Amino acid sequence: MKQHKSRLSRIFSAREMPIIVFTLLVYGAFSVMAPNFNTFNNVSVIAQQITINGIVALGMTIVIMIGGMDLSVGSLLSLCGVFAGMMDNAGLPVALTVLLTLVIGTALGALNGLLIVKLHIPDIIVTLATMNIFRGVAVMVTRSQWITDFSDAFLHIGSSKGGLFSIPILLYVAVAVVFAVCLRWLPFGRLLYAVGGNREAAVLMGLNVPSVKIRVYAVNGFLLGLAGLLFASMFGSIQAATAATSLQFQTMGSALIGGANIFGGAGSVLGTVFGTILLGMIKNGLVQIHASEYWLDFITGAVILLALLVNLIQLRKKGRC
Amino acid sequence: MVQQSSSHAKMLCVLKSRYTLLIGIIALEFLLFGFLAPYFLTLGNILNILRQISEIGMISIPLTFLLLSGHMDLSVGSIVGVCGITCGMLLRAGQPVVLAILAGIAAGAVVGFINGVIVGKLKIQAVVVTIGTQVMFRGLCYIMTSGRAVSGYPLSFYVLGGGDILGLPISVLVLGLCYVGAWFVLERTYFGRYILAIGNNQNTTRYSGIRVDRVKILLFTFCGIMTAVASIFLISRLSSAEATLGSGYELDIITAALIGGIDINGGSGKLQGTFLGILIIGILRNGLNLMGLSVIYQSIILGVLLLVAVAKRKG
Amino acid sequence: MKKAIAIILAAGLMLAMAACTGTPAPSASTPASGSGSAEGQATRTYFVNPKMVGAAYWEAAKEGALQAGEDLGVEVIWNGTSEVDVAKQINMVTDMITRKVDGIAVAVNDATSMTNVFNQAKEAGIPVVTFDSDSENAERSYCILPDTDEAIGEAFLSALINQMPEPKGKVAVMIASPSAANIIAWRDAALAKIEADYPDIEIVGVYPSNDDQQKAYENAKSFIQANPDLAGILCLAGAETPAACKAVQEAVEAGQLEEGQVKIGGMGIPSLVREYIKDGTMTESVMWNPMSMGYLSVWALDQIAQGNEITDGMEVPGVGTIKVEDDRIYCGTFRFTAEDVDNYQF
Amino acid sequence: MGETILEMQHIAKAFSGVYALKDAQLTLQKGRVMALVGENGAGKSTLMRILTGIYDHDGGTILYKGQPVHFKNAMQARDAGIAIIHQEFNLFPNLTVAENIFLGDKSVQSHGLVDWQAMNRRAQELVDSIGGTFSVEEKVQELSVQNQQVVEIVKALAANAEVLIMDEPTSALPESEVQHLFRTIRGLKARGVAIVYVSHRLNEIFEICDDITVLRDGVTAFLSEVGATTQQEVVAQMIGKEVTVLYPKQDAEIGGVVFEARHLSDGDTVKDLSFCVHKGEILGLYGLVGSGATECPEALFGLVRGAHGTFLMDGREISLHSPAQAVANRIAYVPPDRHRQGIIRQLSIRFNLTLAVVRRLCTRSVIRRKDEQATVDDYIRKLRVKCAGDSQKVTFLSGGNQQKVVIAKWLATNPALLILNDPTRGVDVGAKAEIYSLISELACAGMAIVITSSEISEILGMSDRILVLNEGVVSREFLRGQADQKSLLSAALMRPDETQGGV
Repeated sequence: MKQHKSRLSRIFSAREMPIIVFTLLVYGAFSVMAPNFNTFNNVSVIAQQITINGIVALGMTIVIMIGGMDLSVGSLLSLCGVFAGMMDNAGLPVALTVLLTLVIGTALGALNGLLIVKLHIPDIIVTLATMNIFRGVAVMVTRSQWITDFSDAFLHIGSSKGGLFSIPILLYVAVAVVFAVCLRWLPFGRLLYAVGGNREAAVLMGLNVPSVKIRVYAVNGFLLGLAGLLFASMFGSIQAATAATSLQFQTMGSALIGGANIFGGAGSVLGTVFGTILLGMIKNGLVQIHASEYWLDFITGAVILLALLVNLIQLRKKGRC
Repeated sequence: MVQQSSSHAKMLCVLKSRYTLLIGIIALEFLLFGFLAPYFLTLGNILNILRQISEIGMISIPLTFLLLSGHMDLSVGSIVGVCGITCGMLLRAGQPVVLAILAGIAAGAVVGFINGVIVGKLKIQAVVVTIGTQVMFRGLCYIMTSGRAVSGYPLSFYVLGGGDILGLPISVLVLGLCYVGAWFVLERTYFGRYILAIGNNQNTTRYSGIRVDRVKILLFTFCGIMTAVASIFLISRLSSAEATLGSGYELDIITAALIGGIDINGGSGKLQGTFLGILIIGILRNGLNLMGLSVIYQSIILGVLLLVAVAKRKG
Repeated sequence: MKKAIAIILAAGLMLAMAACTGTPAPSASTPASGSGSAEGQATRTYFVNPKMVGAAYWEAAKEGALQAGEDLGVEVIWNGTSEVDVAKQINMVTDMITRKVDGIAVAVNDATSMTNVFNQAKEAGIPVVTFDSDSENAERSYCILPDTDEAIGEAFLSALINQMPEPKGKVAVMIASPSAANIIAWRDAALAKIEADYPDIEIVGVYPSNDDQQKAYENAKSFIQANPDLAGILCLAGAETPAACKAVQEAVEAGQLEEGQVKIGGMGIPSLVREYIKDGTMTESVMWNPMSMGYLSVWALDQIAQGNEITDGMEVPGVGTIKVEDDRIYCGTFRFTAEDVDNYQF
Repeated sequence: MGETILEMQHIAKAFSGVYALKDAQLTLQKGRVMALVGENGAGKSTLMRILTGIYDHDGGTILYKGQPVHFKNAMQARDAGIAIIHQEFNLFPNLTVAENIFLGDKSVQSHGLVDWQAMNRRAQELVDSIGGTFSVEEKVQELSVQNQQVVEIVKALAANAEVLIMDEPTSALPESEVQHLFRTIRGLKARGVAIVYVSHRLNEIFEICDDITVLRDGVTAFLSEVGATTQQEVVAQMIGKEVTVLYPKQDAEIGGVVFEARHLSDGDTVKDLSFCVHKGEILGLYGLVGSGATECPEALFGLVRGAHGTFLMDGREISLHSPAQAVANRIAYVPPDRHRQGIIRQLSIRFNLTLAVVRRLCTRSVIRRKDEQATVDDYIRKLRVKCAGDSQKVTFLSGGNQQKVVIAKWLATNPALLILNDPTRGVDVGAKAEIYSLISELACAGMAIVITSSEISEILGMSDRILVLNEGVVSREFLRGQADQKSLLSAALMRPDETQGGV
């Protein structure tokens, strides 16, 4: 009996609770204000819109969880998307294109991790540098051209449906579920919490923290490869210089709104998913209620701050008496 | 004998110092561009470089303070926009130049204060807060301008961005004064002590009877004010203010500070390091522009440079 | 280990710089004396500065400019900022004034910001032309534009109206940056025209993408959701049209829109809209040739340098007949459909 | 019993040419507790780090279960059955108790996934078996310090540790919990675990340990059974000379009331506390955990949000809502956690020493460097801070000298009331004595002093008057000489209403 009660109360005091409630409230508000907002079609549109940010935000969550930060996500996504597009243009079979893109993403992600670990430079500095480098390389290899004219098979990845939902949505859900399971039940997943929670203790325990870090950045790179593929395939074209330029702040926003701690040790798939949904929903909802184009950024920023405050209130309640 | 060895040690120290490395990089840039870029080594061009870095240089001062205290402000680019637009709109409306400038600075103080209160009083990490306010303040820029550039200022206003005193651009002189002043604050006043103390150990600082939250609010407000000053020089130089004014400045400045050896976790680093960092980036951009090299290479070189500068320091 | 990596990085830096200097990629290969134009006798050097580099539109303009350089036997330096940034653009132009090039062509990001810089250029005796978008009350010799802002805005609108069965219903307007002066001018012209001539058209909103491809697509998806009875989308920037087409296609596939219900008209960069214009998502689009503009900028600078007058109706090799009004040179817009879209290589 | 499980012989270790250990010996036997004592810098922690594989040793041999061993990292040592509980706990605050115990343990995984049910069940069994009363599904950050220590011990048990090293295990524990810990240690002894007990606290050592090893300057200086030696002898062996007076308390002239607190409450532990401190008086606050003895100084110094009460300084009413206000009202506070609250270790002695007073050394915000230098020189000399110069970083000082810097920082503000919260934690014996005599001198000079300590003898030895707290109120008051350990402890254990007739 006591067990049951505590489990129930644990659900209500979960770190994700405020953001979930907040998201639902915003959803309700938009439903009232815009007649076409609360429809199955619109929900699937929102879902489609958030897939790329959502996938990247999950990678960002584990990076933040181990106390890191990745400013290079947008550049790496652009680079992977460009590579994918160019390989497709070169006539490679789609399966090979996908495979190679994922490999490239993973390798470049690991490179981030390697530079951080081997040169002992803080994450934010390394990724600030690679942000510039990856973007420059992407623009350079494309000679500033749009990459377009993809094969049908390649375009199918982003547009065809499996059941009710499109492939990108299903991929996003799959990645989220895999992440949730890994973080909860995989020993490696628990290590991430440990490394982020108390790095010194992790070192003293004999954990190979550098290798954990490299692997996390590699996984992050893998997801960026996937997101890059989806980007090129969904939009049918990709331009190296402008693709996903503000992605790092958007995805960090999602993760932080979802309860991740910038110093590491906390964060959850559920929270991040809801953080992403909230941001995606606001974008969609503001268009639906015909908000002035000049108010979009302001309202988005205000909502991010508000969501952070909501999280804070809950933390305070827990922290002090 | 003893003296000799100590002078030896001193020399070793100088050689190992990161500032030697930074000055070395600058010397290398001069050498390289002196040969490769036409007109690089002319007085006009050197002044040109200084003028170009002056606004970013002004913002780099409070940002260095913030970094030293273990904080960060990712919203400075947006604050440049808000202040520049405020000032520009008043100028366009025919208000006196002095009033417009003061209003711009006041706007900077207010938005900086908002950042400071959220960070200091509500105790949310500065990075997180300023990611949010970055988007919000930029939104404010769009609301204020409705997307149209704000221009048409009185002629006297252009003196700020374009005028000279004794052959030196006014903005460069102001930048120099600001740096000297800021160095003095950091090295010689109690406020400088507080900044370092907070950056190294916030808890102990609080336990020493120092109002940490007040210092933070002051720092962010100061950041807003200096950013506003920079934005005024900027709109005077650009003769207009538009909604995207200053976007991306934050990462440029942080890159410069990191190249200059400021510890991203706070507590250690010197103001002169940031200045050298700003100079390195400014010279690089100018030199590559003069050579007519595509900016694509600029970002790659900048990235590699950042890694080299920071890696060398640790190694 | 650390040192080794640092050294490798440093070497990489040097290599990168050396590589860049070895192949001055963006500048055209020039006859005779190499890169240095400092000595009096060398060829003339012109600096052409787009709003930004990296976009297909500007790449096409670059090709035109470099072609002109080759045809006229002058050196052309093409360089721009990697994102739209007024301050950096000004820095770049100022740097080139320092370098004392023989002429400067600028696609101005902010209509007013160039005033001081152009004055500086004048003092230094360097002629300036603008292209693509003009600078207000500034010391420039000529401005090369596709057409007047009014004419362009109305041409875009007519591409949409032509496709619509009758000029009525809901129309959404998509723009790139809400702070780009020429786009705003086109928008105003198009909206004014609608108000005057097409009272049955209802504008549901103006959606800026801030030059973000992803955001353009998301916006289109969202306003289609909000307006199931949408009749048309007016796209006033190059990247908006394919985003709108993509969103409409998907909505049709999902059964939310009738096939052919939503017409898409406006600016279309042929290479980006080729597939949509061929599969019938849209039937016509309006564009001008950025190559011509690039070409004309260099050509105009060279005419000024040689002291030649530029007059209305002049024939420019590779571009055709040009229209000149006061100090504005118009290269003209064109309309294209599925038949002739393959003729355009940009 | 008595079977030798581990022998360290002639261990030597040098850091960049400087010997930390020259010839250290340590012999552990199953089911016995070995005390390892020595002044700071004597090499205790280096020896323990070698034993647990964190450092490599330059010379000597380690025999474990009769076999020579050479651990390359902490993981190897732990797998072999040697566990250590650091002074600063190595727990993951964001994980549950069960996870902390079994992190990375393959025995609670099935098919490569964590089996939460099995893990929680086994963890709860282990916690229950040594008398823990908390749920293993709680996050460690929500546990009290003593329960966190229990988690550390359970961690060692779960790893089947046969050798358990406890580094200053009581430094974070209040006196009552110490007995609890000792019960746990006795339980471990009965299981045949060999324990190394590293501590400065001789009372505890003489209570719980069987044998004692004294390290001095990297050499094992003294080996004995505890029963065969005395505290005096051990202290003498540690510092190499006889110490006669450990608590050099002089009688100071006690004057009028300097500070008075009425109805102090922090909204939590401290309920309703009223007391006053006189000029030249050292007032000891003593109480078990949760009694408010350590919380009371924090509330006085404005560190606790929601604390309230009436405070009078020299008869004038003052408010104390923040440390800044407290400092402005001439109150100084030496906190218990030196590293996190007392010093800024990356910065110089000068910086630290003038941090609280620097604003007063300014003319129009600019520091008067001559005055600053004079202040720094003055206090370094007065407090006999051993350092290479005032620009030396504090991190390079010994614990005792670091603490002197903290005290100097406060003396520089010329306080009327000095609050010392556990001022000698982690300070070696020699420096302790110096700090005690300093406190005594300050009282003689007329300063009002409040002292709390987790060491009962410190309170007894230093105080002119002792207030014993229980459940947030004063349960009894003793004058100097009236109390001994037993009466103090029993007063601390007794409920306030039972002692109403007291004093």
